[in-house]
Amino acid sequence: MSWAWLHRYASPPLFFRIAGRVIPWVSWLAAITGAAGLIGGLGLAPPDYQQGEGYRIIFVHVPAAVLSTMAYGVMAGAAGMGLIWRMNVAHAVAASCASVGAWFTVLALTTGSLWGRPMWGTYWEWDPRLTSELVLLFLYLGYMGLRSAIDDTARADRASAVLVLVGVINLPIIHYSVDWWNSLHQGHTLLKFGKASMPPSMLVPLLLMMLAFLLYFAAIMLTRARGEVLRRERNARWISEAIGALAT
Amino acid sequence: MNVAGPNSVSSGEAGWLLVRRDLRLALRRPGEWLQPLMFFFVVTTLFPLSTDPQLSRLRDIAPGALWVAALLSCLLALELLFREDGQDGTLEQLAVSGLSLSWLLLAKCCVHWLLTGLPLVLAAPLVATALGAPYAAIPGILAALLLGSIALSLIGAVGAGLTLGLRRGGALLALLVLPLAVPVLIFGARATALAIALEPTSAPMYMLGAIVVLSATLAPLGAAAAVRISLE
Amino acid sequence: MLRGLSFGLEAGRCLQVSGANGAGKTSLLRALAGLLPLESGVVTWCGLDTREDHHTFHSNLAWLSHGPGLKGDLSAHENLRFSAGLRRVLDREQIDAALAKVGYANADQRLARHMSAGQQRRVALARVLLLDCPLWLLDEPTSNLDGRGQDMFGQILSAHLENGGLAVISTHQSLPLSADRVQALELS
Amino acid sequence: MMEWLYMGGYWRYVWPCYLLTAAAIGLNIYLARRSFAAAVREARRRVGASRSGS
Repeated sequence: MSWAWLHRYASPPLFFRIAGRVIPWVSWLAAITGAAGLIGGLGLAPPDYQQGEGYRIIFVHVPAAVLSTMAYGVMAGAAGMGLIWRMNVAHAVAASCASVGAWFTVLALTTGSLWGRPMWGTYWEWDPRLTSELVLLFLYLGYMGLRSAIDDTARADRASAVLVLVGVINLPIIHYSVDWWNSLHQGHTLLKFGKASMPPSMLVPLLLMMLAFLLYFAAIMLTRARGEVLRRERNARWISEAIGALAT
Repeated sequence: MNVAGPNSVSSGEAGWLLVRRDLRLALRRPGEWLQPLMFFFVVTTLFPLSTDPQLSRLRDIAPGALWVAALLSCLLALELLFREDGQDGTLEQLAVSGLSLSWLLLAKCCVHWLLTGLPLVLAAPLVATALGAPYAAIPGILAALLLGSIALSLIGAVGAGLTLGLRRGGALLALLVLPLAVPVLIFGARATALAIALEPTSAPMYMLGAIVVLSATLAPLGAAAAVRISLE
Repeated sequence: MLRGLSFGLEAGRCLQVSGANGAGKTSLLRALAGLLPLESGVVTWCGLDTREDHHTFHSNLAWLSHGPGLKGDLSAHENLRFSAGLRRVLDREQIDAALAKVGYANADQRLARHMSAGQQRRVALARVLLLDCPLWLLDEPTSNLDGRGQDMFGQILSAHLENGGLAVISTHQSLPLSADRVQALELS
Repeated sequence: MMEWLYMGGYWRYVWPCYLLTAAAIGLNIYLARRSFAAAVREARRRVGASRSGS
């Protein structure tokens, strides 16, 4: 098949080695873009004409929300590849996304509610984005719950892959239904940022922060995935080679 | 000893046979299948007791009460869907029968819905009236629950397949299925609310219909994959 | 975990899998049936990979697992009609004949959960007969069977092999077959 | 400086957000490293066991 190349690059030793080389670079890049985004967001960007200085929360809230959604997408993509092509590396990647994704969903929820306090006068409003994010958190918890309930790693990989695929089909429907539901009951949403209305001095730091979060996610996910690959590997020779290379 | 000989069975006949078998089994043990219905009645009774029982006030919470109760009853019934067949080895036989497992599981879902979903739908007029819904709202409520319960049976089948044979399966099943049921809940409750307000219900009803069609095509595939994994 | 296994089986022969408890007999049979995924390797049927074309393979397979796979609330007759009947059009006589062959001739209305373990086993073997498939994968088919039951199993097995069938059987007991029909596989 | 920290009166909401973000970032780095280290330890044990076994 034309997918043979994928199998070759998905070989555990190669993945382990390449990921090990890539992680430091990605981490540094994340730190640099994150620092630039912080300076831009907290220092250089002017206050918002409506929300004053309070809007600065978006520089962490929006990237966290983006990360949490994207982690689910990456998890679903990897799980699908693992299920179809029986690739352990893909399963390892999928298993590495859940924990980071869930934590950043929590972060998006808490920063969202901290933002909501000055804007809405209450910590929780049934805003469509926050509600979708909450459902996403439940999806993550279900995924992790299912994994932890199955002892055998290979079986847990496949079962959770089916779950995450069902979830990713459902996610747009959930999002749409929550939006629809909210539009009936509130008619307007406050947590809204039209990109067009945002001046570059705000938009650039926001994009930098998003990039930093995504790079950070890649670094964390790859670190975890290296461990997960080791756990799934039975071939003792490359394990001892890989571990030997770590020690030196 | 040939594969597609004259005496082999078409998948349609096989599915029908499975439906008849499950119905016969259910008839021999009616208590099990009546439990979700009883649960539905009990839960919907709790709502008026926990608030102001004036019918005009109840009308506001009626859609929510009906749908949360229906959702939980469906969830309760889902545990029964594959459990026995998994324990006694019947699912294993189905998995190596050479017939399409997703088709056979769809047949099982149909029976499951007939035994647990349909009674809820039929009980709904009674419950809805008790919660203050006007007479003219009943057809809309029935249609919404009909579509919603079908969708819940189908979506739940994937979760039931995934948690088959796991310890702590029940709580996990709820955690897996309930988030996926959010759209059904939203559109179903909305259709019910519109029906009670005697307004046209077509918008949420179309959405429910679309969800039923989507889950009828995809959920059996997911359930078959899940059951095969759980049988390992 | 099983590794380094390789074997083939011709028509008319039976593979007897033996080994201590936990040696992997059941795992091997389940892997052959396609119920357990292989980490590496293939199972071929008539030269075709069974993972690629599991429909053809399973249509030719009669599988009997550790448990009898019967519904407790159905009688022997109903059990067979609803399980073997999913794959073969069966009439009453065929089911009666199969039940007679396995020595459960008094086809009463007793429900499977009231049968003894040996009787359940016999009904399960009747299902294998009714499926009329060339390949039998039987996990401990003679467990719970009394002496006469074992003889009965020997008879239906040799009839199956003489008809050109194949069988893979995990068992502790020796099979009452001529040596040229049996191929032994000892798992350690 | 104080004015910047005061965030136009929003300091009570802005700074906790950034602190929580820093905490989440740190926590995930810690958890990921711990998970990787545990996998390495476990792999070492397995390799050691298979060597002494053979």
